[in-house]
Amino acid sequence: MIGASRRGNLLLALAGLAVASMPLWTGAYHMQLASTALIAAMFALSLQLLVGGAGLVSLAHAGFFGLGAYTVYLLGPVSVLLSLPVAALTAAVAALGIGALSLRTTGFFFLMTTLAFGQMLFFLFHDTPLGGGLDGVFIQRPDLIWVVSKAQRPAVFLLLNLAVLAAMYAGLWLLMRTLFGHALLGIKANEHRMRAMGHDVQRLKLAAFVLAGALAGVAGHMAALTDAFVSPDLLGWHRSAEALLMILLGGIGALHGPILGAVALTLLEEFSPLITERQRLVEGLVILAAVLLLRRGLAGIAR
Amino acid sequence: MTTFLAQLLNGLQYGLLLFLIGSGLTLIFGVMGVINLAHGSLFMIGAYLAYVVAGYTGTFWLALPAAIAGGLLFGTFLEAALFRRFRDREHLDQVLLTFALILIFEEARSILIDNQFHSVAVPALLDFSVPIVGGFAYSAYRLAVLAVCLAVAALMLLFVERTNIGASIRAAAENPEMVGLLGVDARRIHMLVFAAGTALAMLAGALAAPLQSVYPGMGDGFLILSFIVVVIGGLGSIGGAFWAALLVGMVDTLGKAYVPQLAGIAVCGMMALVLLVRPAGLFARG
Amino acid sequence: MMEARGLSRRFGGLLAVADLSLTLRVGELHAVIGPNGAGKSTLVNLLAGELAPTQGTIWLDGADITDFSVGQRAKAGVGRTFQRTNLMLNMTVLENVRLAAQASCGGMLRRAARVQAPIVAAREALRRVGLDPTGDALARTLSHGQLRQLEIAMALAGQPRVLLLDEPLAGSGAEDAEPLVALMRKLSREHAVLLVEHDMDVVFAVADVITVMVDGRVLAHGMPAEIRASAAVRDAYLGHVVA
Amino acid sequence: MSHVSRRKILVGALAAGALARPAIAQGAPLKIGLMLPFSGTFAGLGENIAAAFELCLAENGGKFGGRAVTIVRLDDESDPSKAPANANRLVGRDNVDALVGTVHSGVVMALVQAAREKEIPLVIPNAGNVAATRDLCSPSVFRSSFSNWQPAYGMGKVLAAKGVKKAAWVTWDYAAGKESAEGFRDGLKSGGAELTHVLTVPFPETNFQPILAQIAGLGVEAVGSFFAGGGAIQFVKDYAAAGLRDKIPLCGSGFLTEGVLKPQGAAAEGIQTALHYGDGLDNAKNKWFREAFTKATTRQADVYAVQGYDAGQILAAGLAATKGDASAIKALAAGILATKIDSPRGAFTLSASHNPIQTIWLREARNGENKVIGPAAEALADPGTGCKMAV
Repeated sequence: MIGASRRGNLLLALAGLAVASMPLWTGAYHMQLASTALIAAMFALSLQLLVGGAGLVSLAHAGFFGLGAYTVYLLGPVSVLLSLPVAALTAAVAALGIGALSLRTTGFFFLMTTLAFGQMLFFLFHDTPLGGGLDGVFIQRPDLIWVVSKAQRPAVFLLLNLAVLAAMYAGLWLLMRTLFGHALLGIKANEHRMRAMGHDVQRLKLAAFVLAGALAGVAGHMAALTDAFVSPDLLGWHRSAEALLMILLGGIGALHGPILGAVALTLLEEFSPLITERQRLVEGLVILAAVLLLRRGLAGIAR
Repeated sequence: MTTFLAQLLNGLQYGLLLFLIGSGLTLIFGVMGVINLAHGSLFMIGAYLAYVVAGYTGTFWLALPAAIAGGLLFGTFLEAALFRRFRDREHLDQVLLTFALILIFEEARSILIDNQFHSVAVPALLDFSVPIVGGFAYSAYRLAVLAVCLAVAALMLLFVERTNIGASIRAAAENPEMVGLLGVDARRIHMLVFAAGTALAMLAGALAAPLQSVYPGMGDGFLILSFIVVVIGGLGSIGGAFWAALLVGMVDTLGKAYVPQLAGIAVCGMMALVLLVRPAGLFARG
Repeated sequence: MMEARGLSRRFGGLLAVADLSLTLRVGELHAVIGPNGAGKSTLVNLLAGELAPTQGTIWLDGADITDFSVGQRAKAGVGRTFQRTNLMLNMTVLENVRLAAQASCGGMLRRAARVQAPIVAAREALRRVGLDPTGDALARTLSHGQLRQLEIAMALAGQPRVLLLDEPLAGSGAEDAEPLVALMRKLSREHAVLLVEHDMDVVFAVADVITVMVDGRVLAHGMPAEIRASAAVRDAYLGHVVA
Repeated sequence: MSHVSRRKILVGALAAGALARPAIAQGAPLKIGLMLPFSGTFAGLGENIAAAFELCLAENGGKFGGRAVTIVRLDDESDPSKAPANANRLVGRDNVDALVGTVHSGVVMALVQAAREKEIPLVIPNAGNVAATRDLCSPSVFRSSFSNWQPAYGMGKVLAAKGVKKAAWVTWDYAAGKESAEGFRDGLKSGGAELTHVLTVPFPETNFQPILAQIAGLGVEAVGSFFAGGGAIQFVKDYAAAGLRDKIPLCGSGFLTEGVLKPQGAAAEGIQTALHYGDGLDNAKNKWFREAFTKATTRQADVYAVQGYDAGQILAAGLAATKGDASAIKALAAGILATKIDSPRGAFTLSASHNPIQTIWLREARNGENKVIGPAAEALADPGTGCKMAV
């Protein structure tokens, strides 16, 4: 998996600037829509560390996203400086437990076990009173560092989400250039050989799994903050599959692929109702097209 | 105590239904190496087929052969048109392609039938109850489902253990590369396994239709449970799937009866435990 | 020095390796030959740790490593090549070897381009096997012979004392074989080398010691000349090939 | 009345983009957003509510408070996770002046949230979660239906009056089920009886066997339940098949037998339920309404249609008081509270917490109809606990 080229990074930065300037030229609704896309991008990007980075296809990822989101609800209104690290940590701890168990398996078994574990987290919030019930709950937004008025809120959250996404992308871009990042790519290319050469494949994969889980927790935290609403559906495996779709749509081989994929899918969900009410059909056909035709994703077209 | 006995019977009946779904899934995984997330949707399609056939002909009895025949046909079609091509794809592609199938099946159901809950009447012949323990009665149809599931399970085990084709399927499930070596036509085996797996899932759906009504997304819960059955039973093992299905059915039923809020978690937790002790599955050979 | 005593491995009803003992010494190239299905590959996998022995013990420099995993053995100084090319084909040649050299690195969060040790080791390994030390080419663009050299370079990059070469010439033509033979001679001076090979000309040209396996057992063991002279070996195996 | 298709509205909204601002000018039409399920399990309910609401609007000549009304429909798919975004579409993008919605009790919270934040009026035409007219009550939120507490309270009261001492409640494990359990408990308590067990099934599971096996051994004299739609069909049938029907009478909130009697068949015969509406309720308004609804839609009116129609009446009353200004919340609320709503269920007023004070009828399933036997609880108001407006 490679990050965007110098020119690609420049284009990404320009796109970021355009999003950052949205408060100057657009209304609350479109800023909220942009926030939705940015959060989807964070979520897909965190999963890309596993899929594009280590070749691990996990269906438990939405569970970590939802854990991060529910952390905001469970903590109550505390400072974002507290809720953000706690959300990341909660998701990381869950990922450590689930990863340690499911990484004992490979291939299909890994898929199936992550699916079951993800659903276990889903049931935790769907069936027990822990998370306020299956219909979801509205939450009091934690304080930011300063008091935000209702009118400022969409713009402030837009910029906040943009900053978090940018930090996440930059962090992963650097990470994939470290010895750790290279080792992950080696595992993706040939796990057996990496093990034979003396790499501690299990620990490397677990580290990636935990880090990806923590980042998904951060994305979930931002979602809860932005929407002021959490529901068990956030943890369902369909959400994991959607993130996988964003990755595939954007390009498996590129670090910035999930960002493109998330934006594309968010726009599709917003505008496809203009053409047809049959949302699932649209999404299904987009997946078929993406898998069968668009092998290198949107990032591949751009290159 | 009598209540507990009744719960064991419930668990047995639920587990046997799970076996019909899980056994097809485990064979498809084992033999073809394809992950099929749409397997739960096949269960739903079977249930809706039963609803349509029973409604159209006025007799539920036609729904069962229709589900089996429809399942064989539909399975053959899916294998030839799609799954054959999915085999050499990466997991990510398989996950997404079968996820797309779920969406498309659901939308097709919405277009062809509707989005409503429908109840399917129990066939008149079996529309009575048999008292069993402690003032608790069991509907005759439910007992009949139990018997049918047991019969199917026995037939499957006989087929897989005693016939030549069964032997090749077992060999293929244990070692997919063996099929070519044995001189068996791998494509025929794949088609057979996929068609049979589809037919089993759709038969399960048809049998379940009078028991739990038909409704959108009714296969979702079964998908997760049958995945757990495959993991616990060991990939590609029919016998393993049988015991695992009974275990899962039992735990799920007792969970729902005594700790309803933790039933879903309990089943997943049991799988975690199995993975901890025997990563290849509790009932896997060797 | 690597030593195996009483090594057995059973697959179901089949005894693939039966009560086998051998010793690999630095400076000595130990070849294992035998007909197909004799258990040679199983032996390599037992020594490398891919398979656990049903019975027997393996020592490396006096330490019992029988329970070591593949990775632990690699770190302890056991390098191996694979019969079928087993590389990261979409990466560059240097990247392949560097990843091999990196296995023993700590400080995983350092920028890969700034950590010199594995790069230096990788270039050195490439030079030793006779490949271009810049290693810029993608692995998948190499010729078959170059891929075999790359296999060996990756095994070397881990700084092993024991080198297990599993049919390093598999699929090579005569023109590929010659540099590899020279390379093996060179390697055996600094490492304890185990060579599994079908090409008898090569084996007799490079081996210091030869073990002949048939049906998982040692049929004969000795210097090349002794093996060549052994009537038992000739009857059981060499006869078909040489004649 | 102008009925614009959703698609056209969407296109319009997109073209106007963020530049559109609410048109408060008196001449401009009033935009009312109908966020209801038009697909999914509850689609039929959403259609009936919308049709009855439009019937009410047509009855008023397409105008509320003297202003022409434009309706914007939005399908909420009964999906709570999409609810905040969907509510935002109506409020933020389409800039509606008032909201009507919805069926699902999880989805409605997003509307309550939006109505509270943006201070625009919301009428809830079905969802009965108590919070909307208790802790989260708001000057701008009204309900034309019921609180989950109300029908179950009526049922409990009736049982206690009959001499039942111990009863159990069976429900899906979600807010509506648990809230109705509380109503049942309070109703039983009002007559000195006790709710001894609450059994839950994960939503939307329809494998009721584990629960049914429990019931036989509980030692209760009656079982009340809250299920709706397909779950209700299956539960009533399974209850009979398990041999429990003749041993422990089954009763419940009216939804247990509402609109599902035909598929339930003989299994439902004799089941008593309590609801704020019933078939054959004998009053002139009901008679007129049922005819008018059937004429407009070719469908039979049901409790959902009544709730949709009354949602229209409530909005009409409020907007009449403000001459069509939906943003004058205080005057609007005062106008609504002062009006007696002439509903097909019987006239009712809204309580201080904006929930109907209404008669809960006891009905019995007989020959495919929920025959009204008589009032279970008259002029019953939700306690409104925690609502600051109620003090």
